Amino acid sequence: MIAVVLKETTANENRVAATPQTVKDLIKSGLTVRVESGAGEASYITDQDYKDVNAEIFSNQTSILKGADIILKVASATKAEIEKMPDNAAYISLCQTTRELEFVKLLNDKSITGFSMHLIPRTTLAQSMDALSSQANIAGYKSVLVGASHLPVYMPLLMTAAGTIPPAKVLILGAGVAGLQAIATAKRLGAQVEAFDVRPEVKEQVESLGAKFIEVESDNDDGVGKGGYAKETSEDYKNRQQAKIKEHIAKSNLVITTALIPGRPAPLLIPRDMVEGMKPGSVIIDLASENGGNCELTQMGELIEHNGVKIDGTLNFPASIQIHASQLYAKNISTFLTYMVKDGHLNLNLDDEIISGAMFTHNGKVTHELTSKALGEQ
Amino acid sequence: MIAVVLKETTANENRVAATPQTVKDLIKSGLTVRVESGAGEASYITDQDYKDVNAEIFSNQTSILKGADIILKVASATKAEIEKMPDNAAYISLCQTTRELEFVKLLNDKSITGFSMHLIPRTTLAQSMDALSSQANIAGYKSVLVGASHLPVYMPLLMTAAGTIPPAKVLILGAGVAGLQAIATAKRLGAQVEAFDVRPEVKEQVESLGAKFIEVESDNDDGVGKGGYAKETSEDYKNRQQAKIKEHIAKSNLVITTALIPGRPAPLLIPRDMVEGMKPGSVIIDLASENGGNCELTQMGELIEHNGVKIDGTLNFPASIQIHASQLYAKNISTFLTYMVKDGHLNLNLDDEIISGAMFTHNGKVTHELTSKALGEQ
Amino acid sequence: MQYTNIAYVLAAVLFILGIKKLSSPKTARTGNTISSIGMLIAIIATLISFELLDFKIIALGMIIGAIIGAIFAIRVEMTQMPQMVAIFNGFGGGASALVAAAEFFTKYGTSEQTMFLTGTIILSVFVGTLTLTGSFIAFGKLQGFISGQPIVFPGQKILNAFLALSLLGLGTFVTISGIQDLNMFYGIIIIAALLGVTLTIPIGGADMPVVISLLNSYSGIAAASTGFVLMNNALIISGALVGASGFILTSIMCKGMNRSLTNVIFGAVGLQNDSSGGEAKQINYKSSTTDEAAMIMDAADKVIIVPGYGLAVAQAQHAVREVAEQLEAMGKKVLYAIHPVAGRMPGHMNVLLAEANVPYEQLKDLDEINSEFEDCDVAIVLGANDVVNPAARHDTSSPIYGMPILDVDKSRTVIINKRTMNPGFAGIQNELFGFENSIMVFGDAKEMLTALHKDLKELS
Amino acid sequence: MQYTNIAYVLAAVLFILGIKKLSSPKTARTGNTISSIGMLIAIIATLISFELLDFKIIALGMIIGAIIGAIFAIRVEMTQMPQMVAIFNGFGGGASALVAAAEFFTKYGTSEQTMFLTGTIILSVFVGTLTLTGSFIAFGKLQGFISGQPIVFPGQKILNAFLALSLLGLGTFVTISGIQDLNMFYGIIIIAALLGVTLTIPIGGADMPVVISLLNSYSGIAAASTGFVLMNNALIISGALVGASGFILTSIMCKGMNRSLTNVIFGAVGLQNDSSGGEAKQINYKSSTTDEAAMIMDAADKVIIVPGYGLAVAQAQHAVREVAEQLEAMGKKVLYAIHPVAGRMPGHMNVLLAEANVPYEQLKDLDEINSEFEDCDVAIVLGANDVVNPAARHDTSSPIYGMPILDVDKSRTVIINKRTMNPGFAGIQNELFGFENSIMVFGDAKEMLTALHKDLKELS
Amino acid sequence: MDMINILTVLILAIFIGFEIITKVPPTLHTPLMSGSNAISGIAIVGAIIATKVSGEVGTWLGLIAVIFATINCVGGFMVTDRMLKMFKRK
Amino acid sequence: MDMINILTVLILAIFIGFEIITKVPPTLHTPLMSGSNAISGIAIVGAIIATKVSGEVGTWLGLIAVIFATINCVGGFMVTDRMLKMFKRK
Ligand SMILES: NC(=O)c1ccc[n+]([C@@H]2O[C@H](COP(=O)([O-])OP(=O)(O)OC[C@H]3O[C@@H](n4cnc5c(N)ncnc54)[C@H](OP(=O)(O)O)[C@@H]3O)[C@@H](O)[C@H]2O)c1
Ligand SMILES: NC(=O)c1ccc[n+]([C@@H]2O[C@H](COP(=O)([O-])OP(=O)(O)OC[C@H]3O[C@@H](n4cnc5c(N)ncnc54)[C@H](OP(=O)(O)O)[C@@H]3O)[C@@H](O)[C@H]2O)c1
Ligand SMILES: NC(=O)c1ccc[n+]([C@@H]2O[C@H](COP(=O)([O-])OP(=O)(O)OC[C@H]3O[C@@H](n4cnc5c(N)ncnc54)[C@H](O)[C@@H]3O)[C@@H](O)[C@H]2O)c1
Ligand SMILES: NC(=O)c1ccc[n+]([C@@H]2O[C@H](COP(=O)([O-])OP(=O)(O)OC[C@H]3O[C@@H](n4cnc5c(N)ncnc54)[C@H](O)[C@@H]3O)[C@@H](O)[C@H]2O)c1
Repeated sequence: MIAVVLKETTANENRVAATPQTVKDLIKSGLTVRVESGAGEASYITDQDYKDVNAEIFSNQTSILKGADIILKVASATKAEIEKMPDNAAYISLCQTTRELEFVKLLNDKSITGFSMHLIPRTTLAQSMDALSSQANIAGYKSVLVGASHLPVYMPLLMTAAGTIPPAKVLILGAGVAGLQAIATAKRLGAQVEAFDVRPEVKEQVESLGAKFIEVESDNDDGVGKGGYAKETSEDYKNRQQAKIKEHIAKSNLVITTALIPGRPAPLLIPRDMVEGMKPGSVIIDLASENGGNCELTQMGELIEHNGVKIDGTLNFPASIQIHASQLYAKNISTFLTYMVKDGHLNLNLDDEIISGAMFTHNGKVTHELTSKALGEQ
Repeated sequence: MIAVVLKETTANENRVAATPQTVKDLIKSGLTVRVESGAGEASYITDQDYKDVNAEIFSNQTSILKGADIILKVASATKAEIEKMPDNAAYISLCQTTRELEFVKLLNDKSITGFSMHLIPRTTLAQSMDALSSQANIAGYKSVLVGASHLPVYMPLLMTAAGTIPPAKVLILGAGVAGLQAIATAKRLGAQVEAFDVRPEVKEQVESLGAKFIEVESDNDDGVGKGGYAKETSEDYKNRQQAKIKEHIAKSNLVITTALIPGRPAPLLIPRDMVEGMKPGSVIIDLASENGGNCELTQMGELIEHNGVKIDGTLNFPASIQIHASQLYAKNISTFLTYMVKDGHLNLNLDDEIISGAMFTHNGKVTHELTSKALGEQ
Repeated sequence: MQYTNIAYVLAAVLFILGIKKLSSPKTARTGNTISSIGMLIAIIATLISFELLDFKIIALGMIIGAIIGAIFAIRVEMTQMPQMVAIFNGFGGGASALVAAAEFFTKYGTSEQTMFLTGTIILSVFVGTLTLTGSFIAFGKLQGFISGQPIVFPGQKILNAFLALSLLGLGTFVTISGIQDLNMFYGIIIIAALLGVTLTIPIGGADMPVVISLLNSYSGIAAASTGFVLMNNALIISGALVGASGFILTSIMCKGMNRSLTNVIFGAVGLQNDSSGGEAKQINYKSSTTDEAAMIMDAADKVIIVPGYGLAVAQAQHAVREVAEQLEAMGKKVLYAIHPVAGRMPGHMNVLLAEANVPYEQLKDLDEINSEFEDCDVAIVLGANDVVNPAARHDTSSPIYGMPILDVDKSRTVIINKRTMNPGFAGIQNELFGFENSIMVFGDAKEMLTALHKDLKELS
Repeated sequence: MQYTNIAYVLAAVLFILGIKKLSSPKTARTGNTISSIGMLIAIIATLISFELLDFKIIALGMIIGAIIGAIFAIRVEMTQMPQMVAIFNGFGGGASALVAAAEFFTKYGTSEQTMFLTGTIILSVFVGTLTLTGSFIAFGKLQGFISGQPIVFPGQKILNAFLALSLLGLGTFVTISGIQDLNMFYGIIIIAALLGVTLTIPIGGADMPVVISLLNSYSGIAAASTGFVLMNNALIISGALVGASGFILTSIMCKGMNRSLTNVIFGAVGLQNDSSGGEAKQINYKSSTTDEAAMIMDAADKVIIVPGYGLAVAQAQHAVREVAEQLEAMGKKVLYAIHPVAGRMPGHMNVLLAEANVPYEQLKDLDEINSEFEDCDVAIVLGANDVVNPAARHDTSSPIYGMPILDVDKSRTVIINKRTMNPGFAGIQNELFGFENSIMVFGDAKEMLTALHKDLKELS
Repeated sequence: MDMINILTVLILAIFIGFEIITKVPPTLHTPLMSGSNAISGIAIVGAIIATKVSGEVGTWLGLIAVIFATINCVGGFMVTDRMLKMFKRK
Repeated sequence: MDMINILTVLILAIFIGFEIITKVPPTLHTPLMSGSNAISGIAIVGAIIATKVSGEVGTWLGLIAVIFATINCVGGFMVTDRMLKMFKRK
């Protein structure tokens, strides 16, 4: 069975879907591995490095894809690439199927079995395949570095001969994987960190990193227990949440937003007026910009300034820590792949939660529900 | 007596020589303070902020300088500015008099008494006026943030489901103020930090920040005690130092160089071959680039890549943390100025080590020895 | 006579030293030897002093006793130690009672039967008999001859009170009036024997050690009062020593088990038995204190620390480093086992431990550490749960089946700290907690580690 | 007689309890009261038991003694306490010797003069007299009547050995042979008196406390042997108690001062006197241990921690946080005073303390903290030097004159930790170390703080 | 006087008993109990005396007492030693 | 027997003396010394007895001894108390 690692073509996509280490693992599990020449370059991996672990190097995309059984990528494949893929092949990348509908259709038209690393279920067992975690973790880390570099102020407290510098105030909205790592990194740099998330169990996790959790009083006058969570997203709760965030955001130097509800556009947490209530020189890093942004003013992929507040909508932070991002992503993919491979062949056990969960097209059908719903709505 | 705060005109110079707080202090010590309109803008200080503390705002440079007694700046004054200054006025900025000879001559021609914050002696007493310290400290901090942002790898150790990420290795060459702060910041981010400096007493200081000091064995076969320090800069010692640095540099992900000998061009610590011995994806931040750089390949003010190694020669890091840089610099200046002012007038006690130390022109003479030597050589 | 007494004083001094040394693990064995030498000296001195003793009878008695004692002591399994102590103790109490009784029969009706003598004899007989029967019941319970469960019946307390009061009344009456009737003396013996039974029977297995310790103290009192009967310094000092130290030991044990001493004395203990069972129905675990954990770690050469989410919740990163440093100062090898998914975000444990300045070299990831557990004396699991759940290895039905885990169960002893028996993130029970070599130490991780640190320091 | 003895036993028990309580700061005062009640009971019991006593003489003696004792006790200044203790102790030893002597003169030549009696009398007279003269010399040295410096002369040790041996020889001879000649008795007294002087005179002021403690132990021995003379339980028990506890206390003190006990007993101490002088010639400082520091801090309400470069060198950031947390757990207010140039780079202390997770709210900069020292009980300076040098305030010739400093000297007590008396960065001496309210605790900051933490825990 | 002395001795011994056990770790509770229990076998001294001084009844009661007390002593010390052996480091 | 008892008492008392002082903080050294020193004033009991039982010389030596011992007791206890007052928290 032949696995193909393509070179990424998207701008700034420095990652690669396999490293020499994972190529070794794949070969060990019975696959033949072809790598497109230059695929690892942006991650400082040479063709020779791949050759050393017995991968075959192809410089022509048409020939590398000929007879391919599984195609591995980071970003979604382009139309040109898909056209060169054999029918009924398998394909894995880190794609957001509910948004990239054109791409899904193209794959489906060729009856390609598509897997998205985005769709790997977040179960205990699948953690070593959870590319979302491994990449969001990098995003959280990097967002703080970038945010701190944007800031016109120091992060830590410093008492010096020329006066005392107070610590920067950092606010993290959404404390998933990215948010938690952002908290940890900002804490490391000495900032005063606060965080907010709608899931109440996150409070303990935020505090386990030494940061403060912003609590929005939940309605205990109009009935606790009446379906707890549902209640909490009530209009009233949302208003109180807004007020609370506004109050804290006005005092913050750096705001990092990571709020996301899977498969839906990012929730709007920072409307224009909140931005205008911030101090000049403050910075917002919107990690959700890819999904529309948590801030009203975010422009996807752009760094803008509004009333002295920098709003950074940079996409794809992980690609800027490419060596480790590639290493982790490749490991996620190879774990997933070897999990599916039995005796050198793909063993698509559709009862398996992980396999069926990650699959979005198969035998000419769109198997992922939300995606097919989105296609239908289109 | 009238003190004038000019707006900076150099590109990227976001700092300002006085903040509302220091304006207050100056007024309290009997001065009249004039601020050029927009001077604080880049540091997020509005004209109104200055007005609120009773500074006079002028939008015309000619009129603001008319009758000025002391002119305060960050970067060296331009020819145009100097021409508008009254003769015999006093002038303070953060200038490198041994290199900016044209500028010194212009001032001297107008009999202006020039002070450079660069020349404030590093005595215990003068520490609150030591702008070199306050700004170098920022440079050390920011250099790590920038370096970490350049890196294609994580700084801290992480053990995750997709594998273990080793901590980045950071090497600091020259452990003065900037170097020490760089060590502290890199440690905070979780890197493994090593440092080197020629001054042996620095070892303890490096270790007091939890980093490792790279020791170059000093010659004990060819006579210890025979004038210790002089001995250590011997050719032989230099060679051993080079070998040692080369060995460590090859393993480092991030190198930050801050080595400097006052009044001289920066020592060359990283020749081309060392750079070529580094791993692709490594980063060098050369804080000494202004003085010629500690790395042979550094290009002043530029970020270049050589064999996969990024070499950052960015100038003026402090100006990118402008709020705090201004705050500290302004405080340094105001402390120095109020130290010199008696009853609303400059009291130039030339026996005072700090005053005479910081002065470089006075009554039409270049009083700073190294500077007048440099002028003579020209 | 002079020399005998000097020998007695010497024996007493050796007993004092012996007990002192017994209270520290380092010197305990020496202490026991010292005490036994003291005993030998006392016996020899006694034998020599009474030249006309009937050596045959004495030798006979001592040989029989020694054989029985030795057989018991050698044969007994380690797990049966407590009941052994109980039964030996009973014999000691019995001996005191017998000696006093012998003296009673000799002096009975003679002019030597003073009030003081009668009083001390009765005290000695009463306490000795109570010790004898009480100890036997304790033995029976622990050995399984009698149900280990508390045996309770209505009116138990009233019965006890009645027995105690009648004993007191009878004793006082007999002492003051001088004994009129041998039946009264027998009555006292019978009531004391009964009281020994009724006081011990309601106590559950878990609380037995406290009771044995108390009975031990009683046998000291019996010996001391026999000493008064015979006006013998050796018995008085040693008995008082044992009585007092046993009493203190009892209260220390009570404190350790969160019981009040009066409860134990008045037989109200053991009504609830909390050392097994608990929230997790199927898992039968052993729970202990930080002192015990410290003792176990003191004896270890290699300790592996397994941090989990709970350590982060407790913000115990500094506390754990302190404990590790203490262990290293005690000459042990210390490693940290970092599971890739411990905590709630990738690298959670790294962030935590880096903050506390734990050296990177000590942190080992799953692959490196799993081979280290085999020759590890103690693995200490701090607020981790799923990442050490052996179900992942063998239970195909478990939601975590297939996840690589830290094989802490391979190490000699596993000490597990968490607050409750509640499950972790995956929401499943952890059979590890019930393993033979596992010990639970409940509590917040920070508090537990702080206490552990203190206890370790005391041992070093 | 029976009741008298019961009273004596009671008194002895009270003494035991009293001394026990004296060894913890919380109960010390109660302990002293308990002891004094014990004494009262013993005295009253004695007075009652000898019905035919000449009350007038006794009352006279007691009134005179009480007045003298009370006047001394009330008048004495706090700084003169040690010499007071010395002189009281001397009187106690003298009293024992006198009682023994009285008994000697009464029994001399009668049939009652047994070997035992003679032996105990001589022991009591010898030790009592030695205590008397030794204590007076100690008093004289501390009070300044005699030079506080060690007085040494050639052959001193030989003289001491000669005196001790002749005393031993004479005593043994007299005891065994029975006294032949009153002169021998006087001879013993004279030699003992001499020995008291020669043993004490070579000891320097700093070591005096150890000597006083030893003499205290001797006076207990004297009382105990007088007890044997009179066959009196009260004296025996109390004397033995004081003798033994005094001896232990002496060795504890020796350990605290890094002296060996034999050195003290054989008069070899005090030849080097390191508690003043040292490297820094002009500065006369007091040096102490962490126990003492812990005691002082225990009594404080507000503690300000002043970190400096030395704290960073020692990497003691975690240790200092632990101490601070312990202090807070003890209910004290704790602040950190951060001098802007402490350390070797701007913000050095911030980096350090942030690593140890010290809450930002506790860090106060110069302007905020300087007003806080006035009502601060203890300022503890950890490896800081220049930033607390008062010369910056007043000594215009100092290179640091004019630098704002932390006014630690305004707080009630300043505890300063550094390794030596060496100067800091600026290379100048620091007069603060010699201030009245300053105490130096030498050692590496991390080790010192670890020890301090332990000591604080023990107090709480 | 004799009586008083004996009482004094008793009281002092109790004091010592209270003092010498300060803070014993729980693992040592059982050995300590067992060890001090063996000491209460001092009743053997009384038993030996009883065989002689307490007449015929005494001899027999004394014999039983000797057996009992010996069991207590011998068994107690041995069992304690066995327990403590386990505490030895490997 | 009497002698032995007294010896026993002595030994036990010494033991207690050793036991009761465990770890005293240095600040308490002086008060502890002073307090136990006051107890050695128990010689007053001997002194009182001496005035009576030791004849004429005894009376006078005893009187001096009473004075001495009283100074020791009264002064010792008072001075200790004064010292300890200082330890009181404000
Ligand atoms: N690392 C990641 O990226 C990541 C992300 C998401 C989920 N997860 C999951 O999280 C789990 C991590 O495993 P784990 O073993 O670290 O944690 P865990 O299985 O969640 O167990 C943590 C245990 O700590 C105890 N605990 C909580 N607070 C405590 C305190 N203050 N003191 C002492 N104990 C305390 C809890 O028991 P008590 O309540 O009884 O005290 C709990 O059983 C795995 O299931 C993993 O799949 C990991
Ligand atoms: N902050 C800055 O930016 C900066 C930069 C350059 C210079 N300085 C200068 O540095 C000085 C800072 O003042 P400072 O009070 O922090 O430091 P300092 O005056 O240098 O005193 C530090 C003291 O710490 C002691 N020490 C060293 N190692 C120790 C250890 N392991 N344990 C305990 N004590 C130890 C040393 O005494 P022993 O050797 O006796 O132990 C020394 O006297 C000022 O003079 C300042 O002007 C500051
Ligand atoms: N820009 C990049 O380079 C990059 C890289 C990786 C991930 N990301 C993005 O970062 C974000 C976070 O990723 P993740 O893995 O941490 O996701 P996640 O699902 O783990 O975390 C999202 C968190 O947001 C919270 N949330 C949802 N609605 C909220 C609301 N209204 N208010 C507050 N909190 C709310 C959720 O409870 C959850 O904790 C996603 O948008 C992801 O696409 C960006
Ligand atoms: N780029 C910027 O934005 C920026 C801002 C501030 C300062 N700086 C520069 O940073 C540098 C350091 O500033 P600083 O205040 O820390 O200076 P400093 O004088 O305090 O430190 C320089 C250190 O370099 C050491 N050194 C000298 N020669 C060396 C050699 N051959 N090898 C190793 N070490 C050597 C010295 O011993 C000294 O410790 C200077 O070049 C300064 O101009 C740059």
